[in-house]
Amino acid sequence: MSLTELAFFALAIVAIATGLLALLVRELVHTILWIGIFFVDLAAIYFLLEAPFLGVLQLGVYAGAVTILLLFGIMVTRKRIFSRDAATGVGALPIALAVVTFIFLIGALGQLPGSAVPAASYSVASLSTLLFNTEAPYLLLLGLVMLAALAGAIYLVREGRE
Amino acid sequence: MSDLGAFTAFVGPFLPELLLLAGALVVFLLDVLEVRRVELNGGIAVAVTAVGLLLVLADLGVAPWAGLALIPAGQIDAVVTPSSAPLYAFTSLGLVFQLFFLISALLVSLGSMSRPSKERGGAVFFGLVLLATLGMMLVGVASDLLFLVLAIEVVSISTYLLVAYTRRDSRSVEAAMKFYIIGALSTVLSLFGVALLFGAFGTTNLYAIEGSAVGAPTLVLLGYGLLVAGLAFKVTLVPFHAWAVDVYDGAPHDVSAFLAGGTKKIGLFAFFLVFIGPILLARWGASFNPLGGPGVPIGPLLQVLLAVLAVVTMTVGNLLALQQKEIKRMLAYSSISQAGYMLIGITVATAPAIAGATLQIFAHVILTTGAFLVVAAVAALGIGARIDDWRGLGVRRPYLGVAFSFMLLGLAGIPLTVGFVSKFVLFGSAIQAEGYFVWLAIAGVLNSAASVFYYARVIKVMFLDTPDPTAPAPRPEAPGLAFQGMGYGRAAAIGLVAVLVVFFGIDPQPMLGLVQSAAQHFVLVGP
Amino acid sequence: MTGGLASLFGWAFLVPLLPALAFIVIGLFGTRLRRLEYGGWIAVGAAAVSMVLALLIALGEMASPDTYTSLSYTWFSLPANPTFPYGFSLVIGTLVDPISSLMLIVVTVVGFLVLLYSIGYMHHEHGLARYYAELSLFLTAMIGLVLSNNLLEFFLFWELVGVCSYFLIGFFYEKPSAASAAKEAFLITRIGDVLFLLGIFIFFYVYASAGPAGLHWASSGFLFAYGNLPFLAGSLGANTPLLTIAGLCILAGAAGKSAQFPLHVWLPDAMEGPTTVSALIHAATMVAAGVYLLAMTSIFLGFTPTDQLAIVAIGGFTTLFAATMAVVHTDIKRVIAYSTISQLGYMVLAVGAGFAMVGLYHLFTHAFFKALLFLAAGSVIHAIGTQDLFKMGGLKRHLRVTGAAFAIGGLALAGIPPFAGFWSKDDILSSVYSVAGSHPDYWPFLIMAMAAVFLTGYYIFRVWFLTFSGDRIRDPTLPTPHEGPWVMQVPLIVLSGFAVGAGLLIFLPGFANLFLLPGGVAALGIPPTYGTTDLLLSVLGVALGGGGILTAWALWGNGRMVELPEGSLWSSGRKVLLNRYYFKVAYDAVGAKAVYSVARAADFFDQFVIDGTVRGIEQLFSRISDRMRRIQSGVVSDYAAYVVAGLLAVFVLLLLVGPYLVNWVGGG
Amino acid sequence: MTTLPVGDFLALASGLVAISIFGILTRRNFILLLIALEIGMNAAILSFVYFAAFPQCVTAATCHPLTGQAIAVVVIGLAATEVAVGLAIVLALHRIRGTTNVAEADSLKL
Repeated sequence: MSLTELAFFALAIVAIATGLLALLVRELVHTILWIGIFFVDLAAIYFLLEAPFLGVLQLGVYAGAVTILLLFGIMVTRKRIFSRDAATGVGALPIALAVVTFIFLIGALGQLPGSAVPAASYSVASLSTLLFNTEAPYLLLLGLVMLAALAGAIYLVREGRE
Repeated sequence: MSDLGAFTAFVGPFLPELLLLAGALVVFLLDVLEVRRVELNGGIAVAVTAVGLLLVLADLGVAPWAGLALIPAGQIDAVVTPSSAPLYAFTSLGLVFQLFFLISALLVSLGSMSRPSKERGGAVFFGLVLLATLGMMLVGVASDLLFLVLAIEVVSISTYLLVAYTRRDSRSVEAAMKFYIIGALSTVLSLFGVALLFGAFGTTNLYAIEGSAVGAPTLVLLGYGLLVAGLAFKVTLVPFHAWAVDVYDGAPHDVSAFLAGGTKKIGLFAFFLVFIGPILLARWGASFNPLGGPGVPIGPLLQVLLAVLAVVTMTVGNLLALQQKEIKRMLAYSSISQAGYMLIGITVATAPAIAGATLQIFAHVILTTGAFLVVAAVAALGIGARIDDWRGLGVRRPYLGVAFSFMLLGLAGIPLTVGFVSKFVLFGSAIQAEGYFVWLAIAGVLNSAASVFYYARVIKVMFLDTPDPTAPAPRPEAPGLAFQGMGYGRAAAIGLVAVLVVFFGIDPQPMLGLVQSAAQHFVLVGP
Repeated sequence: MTGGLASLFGWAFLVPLLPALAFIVIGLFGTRLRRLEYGGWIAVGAAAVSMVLALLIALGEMASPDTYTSLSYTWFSLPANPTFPYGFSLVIGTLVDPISSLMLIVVTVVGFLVLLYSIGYMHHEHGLARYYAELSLFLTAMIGLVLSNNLLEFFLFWELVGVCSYFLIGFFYEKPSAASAAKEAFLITRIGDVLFLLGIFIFFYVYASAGPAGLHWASSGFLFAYGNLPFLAGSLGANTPLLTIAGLCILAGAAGKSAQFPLHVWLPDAMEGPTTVSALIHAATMVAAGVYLLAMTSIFLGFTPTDQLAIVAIGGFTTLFAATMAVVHTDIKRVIAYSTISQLGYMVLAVGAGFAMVGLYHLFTHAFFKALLFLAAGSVIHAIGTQDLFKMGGLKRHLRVTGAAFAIGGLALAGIPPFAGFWSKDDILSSVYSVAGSHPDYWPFLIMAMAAVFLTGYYIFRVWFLTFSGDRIRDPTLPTPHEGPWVMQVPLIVLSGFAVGAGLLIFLPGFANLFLLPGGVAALGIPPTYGTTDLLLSVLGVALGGGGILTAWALWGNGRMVELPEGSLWSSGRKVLLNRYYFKVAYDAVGAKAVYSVARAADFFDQFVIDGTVRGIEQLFSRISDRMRRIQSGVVSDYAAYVVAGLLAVFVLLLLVGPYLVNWVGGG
Repeated sequence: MTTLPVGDFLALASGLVAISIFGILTRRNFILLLIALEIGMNAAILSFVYFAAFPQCVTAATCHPLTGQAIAVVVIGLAATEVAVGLAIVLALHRIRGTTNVAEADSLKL
């Protein structure tokens, strides 16, 4: 087992564990903590896959912005920040559905041959050329998504006068 | 100068889309400038969609003003080599769908133009409708999976917020919440599906995908399976449909019209784009069978899957529609079952079937948009949402009653309405395709025969039943509005639908010609 | 002369168009046309012109019987090209041939007379504009059905006819029983309709995939005039399972419309509609459409032997089954309704045994005398305002025209020569008898039909004696009866004329041509047996019918009921008791309890088993639907679970089940 | 440079998707649902990044070795926008219903 694989395993186990913990802990603020670690862990995997720009982006957008956004969400909707979420019974059916999905995906995909060879010739410049040249329409579309989100979300959240 | 020429050549074909964007921005800008008049905002929306409609008609070359066409003739249905595969491409089928999307947006804008808006002159409403329409238009030109998903996302985000537009109404916000969660889950599924396909083919481009060989069939099949599930959310296929009923029910009526009549169709067009190609590519994965036994190609496998979904969807939708007591939920289930009919065309995937499904989609665009607009008009009159509350409506408000009857008859597929023509071509094409598709046609016919019952019941209630004398008198939302309390815009939109339903029911030939040539080109060169 | 009349065929589309125009005019302005009886006279006028045109067309057919595609219009089409290998087109139009012109006579004559009668009969009702509009629409649909030139067009009009029937049965919608009867009729006939549509599609598929070859119906497109796929009759005579299923589906459609066992339950309840509607729709025309369909199908598509036996069985059984129920009912309209079911059974029996022409012959004569019976009953109801037979009696002195008309109708129904029913019923019995030798399976059903002849004579004259004989009305609270206005009497007299003479028309030169299909019949080897009789069988038939009448006379004649103890019993406060009493008397007097126990059993079976099954199916559907409705819990997590479950189902279908399914269905 | 087998990687991606589904199906707090959705989104993003270096992409005529990463950048933006919209909806819901529990918002049913 190569060093890359070993590192990947470690990071993968952390990702799975923190992802599960984020959803299972009763204290919502702890959830934010775990999901923050989860995001950072994924950033590490990006670095491992030799996609450092994405790793940085992951750290900035997810571990930074999204986590803070979620924390704000909790703060605004709770009277006391450190209060426990009401216990919710977990039915057998949802767990079964999730597990079966997992088994299905693993069963169908786990045996695939081949492996990825991280790109040797990597530069942020070539990535940006790609993004702003041939794949510029993606960015334009993303801009439209954000425009709609901006206009609508502001309207929805604002304490508007009737 | 030449730069300008090149720029015009690049931007020109997108003039309708740019108009929509400009319209949305102007509406938002006016809101910021505190110019808040619903007639103005609605007028802008109606104007840009109407101009867009005329331009698309010109591009299709079917209008007298075809000289205005902005897309060079050679670019429509151009044969694309996989190696140069672009992110977007103009197909005549896509343009026909753009036409449908614009019709739906135009009807909705017209229908809500004179609604007594309490919320800042409806600026956000019309702005989001225009943005959503823009997203729909871009779905119409997509030829790349990620482009498609992003364009759908433009529509989704706009419509999540549109559903919550009446933000003080807890039903509206609750509907938005459900819509958002199921929608975001579907986005996750579609994106994961696109990622798997990207892994299998090394590209997200539809032309390039169809030009490649299948290396890892399981990856491809799981990718397509995830895409089916993700897109089925928009198309409201059973069992991905449950959100739709609650959302159509809880959303503001005009938004329900837009959702059921308009945005649902982008999912169907996405099905066209994504699945027709693989279905027609018989050579793909010719020996696939994970559990051993004789191998089968991927195309027929997808067909079987879609066939099952189609039959389940139409049957379950109809059975549930039979039971509904509320008009909006009845229409919602009816819309779900109609999606099953349309899926037949995609399953069969011959040119006649594509033409039939496209016609059926056209019929459904105008009929459903119109029907929900009638619901909106009736609600504005202060009449309740239960079918029983509509007793005697046809006698008291003949304009609404007659128009709604036309729409219901059209949905039921009664002759002399556009719904009959579309079902005839659709089911007929399935029979022509022979094999098990005949059973799809039979299932469709039986279902539409059964559906007549719940459509006819509403007509009977409106015209033959007398209103409950103990019910409180209706309290119109805005008593002063012209034209039986509807306002000119809404009355015009409803009247327009009723006229179109009958016009294309009696003389469907122009529509048939358009759809036939589009379907033909789609089969020959489409992605 | 011939050429002159045949050139009229091009105008055949006017026959349905005139009532359609009347429908539009009355629908739009009817409520303002108070002076024209809310549009009633417009409807009558349109129907009269249609009738004249129809009679002229029939005369033309008598002179030169043939099939004429008089109008054929390609409504819409997708032309064929490489990606549209067959193209698509829907051709609609009118088609005039001998049997459709025969049906035209029935529909327009009865339609006109019933509309005329309605002017007097319905005068006091509310919603007359709606009534006349719906009746005109019904006429349009029924004529359109008869003139259809392909099976799809036929089906569309067939559905429209059903919708009109639904609206007209529910005409008195304030009455809950009327509303529920309308719903029941709609639901039950829909079961038949859906199966019928399925049958059309299977036929279509079988013929379409059988490849090109040609018979003349293909060119005129009796099935779908559909792309360039020709449709052929007789090219697939084999008893394939698929064709048998298609035939059974068509039979189900016909049974639903023609109220044959076990889909007959709606017809007696449909009597909640106005009597005129019962006369036109539920006696003469719409219910006959099922027989017409069977006849058309048997001629142009052909039934397999299995289908034929099924049709014979259903028809033969229904004759007796319905007749036994007619024996016990005390409502004048319901007795006639059961009688209609029974008579339709005769027609179905004939068609099934391979004598479509004979079935149509009976359809023709039956339409007139059954409409006559209904209108006469309507005249009685109009005069005294009750439908209860045991309250009537002695009406012959007050209602001379009606009494005579009812008697003529009854004699025709009972099959007494020379009245109309004799000729056609005799033909049915003798023609079925003629093939019973080679089809021993048919024997029990022939015997049932013979037994029903006796019951027919009995029950219809039981009605006559209870209603008209005797010297006074049993229920003294009823008003003094008087005949209706001339608009009601004229139809009775005209229809009486038909009830006497319609059967004799067969001897009119050329009239027999209307039962002919040149080429078509000969090609299929169906012998034109009308007019041929087996003397012994005729005598037996008349004896049975006459015996029934005599039995009725012996039991009920001369108002025999009324000679029973009087006095306090007549007081109006004890009506309920009175009715029961008479019922009891009826039992004792009959003495032939056997008939009644059979009848009771049939009635019980009808009410609890058949009706119960229908209700049960209805409940099952609503229960399934209700269960599924509960899926819509309102909790979004559940919806997400459905999405995931759906995703898993997609995976299973694609990866595990799909390959087997694809191999099974043959890859499309 | 060493390589990473596709099976190993897909095991992680499948696990993340399954966790996401588990969260969406069982959690009732809207914020937790958002987090679950983000985990799913990250699985997709991760797949794009990984597959960018997968042989199929390397050999495909139209594929730039960085296409997958470019797509991932776009999808990260998309996911972040979705979270923002979700938060707007949760705030609106909280303002009206006083709760962020999605199971309590079930007035639309049957």
